[in-house]
Amino acid sequence: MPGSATANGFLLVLAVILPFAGVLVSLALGGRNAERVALIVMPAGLAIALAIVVAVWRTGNALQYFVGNWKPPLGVAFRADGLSAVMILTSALLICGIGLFARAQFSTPRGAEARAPLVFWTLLLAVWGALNGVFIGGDLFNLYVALELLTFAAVPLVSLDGRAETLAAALRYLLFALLGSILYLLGAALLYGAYGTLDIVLLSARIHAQPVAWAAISLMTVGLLAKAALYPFHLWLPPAHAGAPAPASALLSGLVVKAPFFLVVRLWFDVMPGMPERATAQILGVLGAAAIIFGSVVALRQARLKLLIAYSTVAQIGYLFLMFPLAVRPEGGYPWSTAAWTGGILQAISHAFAKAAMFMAAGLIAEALGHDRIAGLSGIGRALPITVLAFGLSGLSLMGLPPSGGFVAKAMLLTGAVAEGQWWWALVVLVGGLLAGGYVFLVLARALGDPIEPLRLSAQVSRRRQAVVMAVALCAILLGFAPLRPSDFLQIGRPDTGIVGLR
Amino acid sequence: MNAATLYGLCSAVLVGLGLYGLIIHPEPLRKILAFNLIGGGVFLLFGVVARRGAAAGFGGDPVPQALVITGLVVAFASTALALALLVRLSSEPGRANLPSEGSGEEPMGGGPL
Amino acid sequence: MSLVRDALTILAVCAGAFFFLAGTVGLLRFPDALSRLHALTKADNLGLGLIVLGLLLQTEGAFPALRLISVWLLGLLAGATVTQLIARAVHPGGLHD
Amino acid sequence: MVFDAGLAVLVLGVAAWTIVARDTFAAVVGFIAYGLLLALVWVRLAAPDVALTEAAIGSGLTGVLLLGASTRVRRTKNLTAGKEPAAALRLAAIGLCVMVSAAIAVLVLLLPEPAPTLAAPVAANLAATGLGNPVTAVLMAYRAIDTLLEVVVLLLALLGVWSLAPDRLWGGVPGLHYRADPDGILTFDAQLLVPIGILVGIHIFWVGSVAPGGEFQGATILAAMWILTTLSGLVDTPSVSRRWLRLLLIAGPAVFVAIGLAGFAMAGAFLAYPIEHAKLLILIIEVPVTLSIAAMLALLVAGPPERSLHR
Repeated sequence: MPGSATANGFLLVLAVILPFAGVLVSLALGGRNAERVALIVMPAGLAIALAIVVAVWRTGNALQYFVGNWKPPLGVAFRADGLSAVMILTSALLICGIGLFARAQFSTPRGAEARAPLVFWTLLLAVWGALNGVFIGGDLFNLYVALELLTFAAVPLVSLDGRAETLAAALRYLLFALLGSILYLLGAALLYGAYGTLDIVLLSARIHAQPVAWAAISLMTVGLLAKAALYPFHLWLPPAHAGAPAPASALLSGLVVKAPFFLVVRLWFDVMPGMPERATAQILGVLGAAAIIFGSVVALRQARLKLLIAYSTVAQIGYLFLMFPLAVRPEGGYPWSTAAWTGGILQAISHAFAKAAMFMAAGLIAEALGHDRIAGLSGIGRALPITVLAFGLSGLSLMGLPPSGGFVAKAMLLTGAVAEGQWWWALVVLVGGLLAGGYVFLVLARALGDPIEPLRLSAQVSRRRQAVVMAVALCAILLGFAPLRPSDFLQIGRPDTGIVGLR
Repeated sequence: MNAATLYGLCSAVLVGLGLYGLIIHPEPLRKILAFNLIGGGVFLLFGVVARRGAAAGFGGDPVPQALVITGLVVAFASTALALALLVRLSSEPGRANLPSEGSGEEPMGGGPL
Repeated sequence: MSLVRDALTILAVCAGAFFFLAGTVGLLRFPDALSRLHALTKADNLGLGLIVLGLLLQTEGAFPALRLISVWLLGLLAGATVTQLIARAVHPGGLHD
Repeated sequence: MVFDAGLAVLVLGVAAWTIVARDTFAAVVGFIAYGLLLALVWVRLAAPDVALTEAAIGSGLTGVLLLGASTRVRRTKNLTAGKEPAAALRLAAIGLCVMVSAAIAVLVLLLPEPAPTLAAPVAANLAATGLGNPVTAVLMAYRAIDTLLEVVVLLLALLGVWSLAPDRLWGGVPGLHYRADPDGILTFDAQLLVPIGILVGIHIFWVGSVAPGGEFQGATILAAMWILTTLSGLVDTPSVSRRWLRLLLIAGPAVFVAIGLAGFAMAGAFLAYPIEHAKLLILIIEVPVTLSIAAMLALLVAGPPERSLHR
């Protein structure tokens, strides 16, 4: 049975409702108030996120809340285990950083209300609420609604500048997301038909290795992969993420694509713990490996900085899926006590910070130069030293060099590969790191080189914005001091009777 | 075979038909139409599940029925946004279709979408 | 008594269904838009009217009967509107100029 | 059973026609018929609430959207000029789709007997919600959080549609302008039908607590009346930055959230209702939610701002 509601569970409701309340107030008041509301919600939301982390950490148990006091299967539960809490905190920190960064770009002019700022600030909050909904949702249909919220908040951000290319990119993104939703919903219908509930905890107790369960989980996984842009579903990502305004790109690449990945983790390790076979998990690993190689090689060939970073996202998403072949049915212990499981989660978090910092740095560079052609970057290192340094630091994390969160994550994936005797994944991680080194170096070499003619900046970039980018990049670096072992915090609230083989 | 099973098979065929339309039609409008067709099939599957769960004096399990109502509204919202994007895109000069899969930097061939 | 009522209902509904069928055949077979509209409106008005009439015999109480009649009236209104609009789209200036 | 088999064949036939039709407009008309037939299927599956929703939103409003888009896309550019898919692709697609259909069909046949159901707990707790319609009880009580988030989904979709306006037209009027023709049939229609339609919409919403109907179905009819008045040119769509319009749009979700939060104090949980006031509180939520949804649906059909106010 799903147990009982915990004290502090109301924090979960606030984490979802507060950002959406902000959306409502922003729309009602309009004009400059949208930005003001966002700036008020940001610290409050961060405080809620911290409170959730503290509550999970102090009790050593997952938070649970039954909305309307209706227990599952009739009602909908919100749950936050260690994994949810970490993701909630990551989102809160990153959204505050992106919000501070975006102030200069999306300030509302005095007088009439302007389109882009109103849309950006309201949708920033909407993305936040939807992400929190995904991270704490305990019911697969409620999670579907949260995923749709995320899509509707993310798609307009892609086409915020209204150019034809970005409109096309937004439309394609939406079509892929629709495909994902339909597959997910089909799986949910089958699960309800077979087991009479969509609550994750109840399902995990009722589900068996039956064709219906397999088909449902496969359909949902494929749908989520389309939304997460895992190779070969990556086609929509580069134009969408590269075409959006820099703060929106940071939001999309850093956080939005992590939500479907998070749900794949939920499906595989919470809904059907112990059920997946190693052979099936190898498929996800192969797709991840293909994404790493393909994304990195294509990134190397890009002429524009933002596209390069977007293709790097395609590659870095691949790493996330290497955790599945390594954590499913490990030689000993639970999936979540393996190094690879923790490594995968850590990769999601450190990539969030690193990629957000990189997109914001690229945005500042493009603003200063008036373009983002890599060939024309010469001399920018002297003009914007802090920005270029932040770019380099985030690059460390993408390459997997110490000290950085990316290093710890990839080292743990390597450890997992060795421990499980699946050395081929280790090879992929190493080659991916080399290729990432290639494309980061490509940019840095240009940026630090001497310009042929004196550099003329088309716009001044404020020091404050550069500092924000630096702070976000430093978060990715600080994660490098996480211990190189399975995290205790991430294991809070994991089911401990999950392995079918051990039951 | 009872009516619920019959409509269950019907929903399976609807999903296949919609999928076919999704793959072979290059125009975005027809793709959106195909999505709605598949959606109809998936919702119908929920309806079949609901009908099979008839009990307690109800002709069907009310929970999946309510889920379908929520799903229909969400599907309408997606269609509205997709069509608005499409209309706006088609009013841009020189853009009639989604850019082909191999636009410039993209070395890959096209998938179904 | 109820037997007579049932028989009348069946008769009316069948007649209504026949008009719908005839209207549909007309819609498919007639050569141009205006004659197709002509066929369609017959089906709408008469067919629906007869079916509603047949069902009226089966209702108990005023409220369901009122509902059925309003269904027929609204159907008539919608049919008339659409016919007008389509006819105008076919002949924007009217038939005589 | 014979009727069901015939209906299923008809649904499949219309669906197939929608897919293979060459003309996009014809395909859209096929889709509307498909939606109406599905509504009949929902009646056969003992789901009258869903039938109403399918007919109103799934077929009606979606159909209006698709018709509008298909004419506007065709007017500006011939989209059907795309190349024909190769025969090999067609065959591969057919193979894939047959396999998918077959797999789902097998899974349908494999669903367990007796089917798991939540009908019993829904019925057992119905009294605590004060409602007579179990589907409304699921939407407004047991899974009210889904419904709340769904209203926000509509709001975000509307914001997304509005965001497609060019910068200079922000604060402008959505959609095309329709000239009023005082002797036109649409004007006559709007004047005659709109009051009736509003009554029907309110009726459908009102009976939703005990009988098939509810806020989404009622709101769709109200939205249709709104669309009819703008189509006839009698009343123009309001500018997107009108304060009253913004308040109308957020009123529903805002009251929903407010009463949800009040649930903390009144009944000890978010979106919980004290038993003695449950029916009243649900009604207080539903009235503004219905109005907000009606406005959102109508504005989603109207599209992004396309005309500036000063003209």
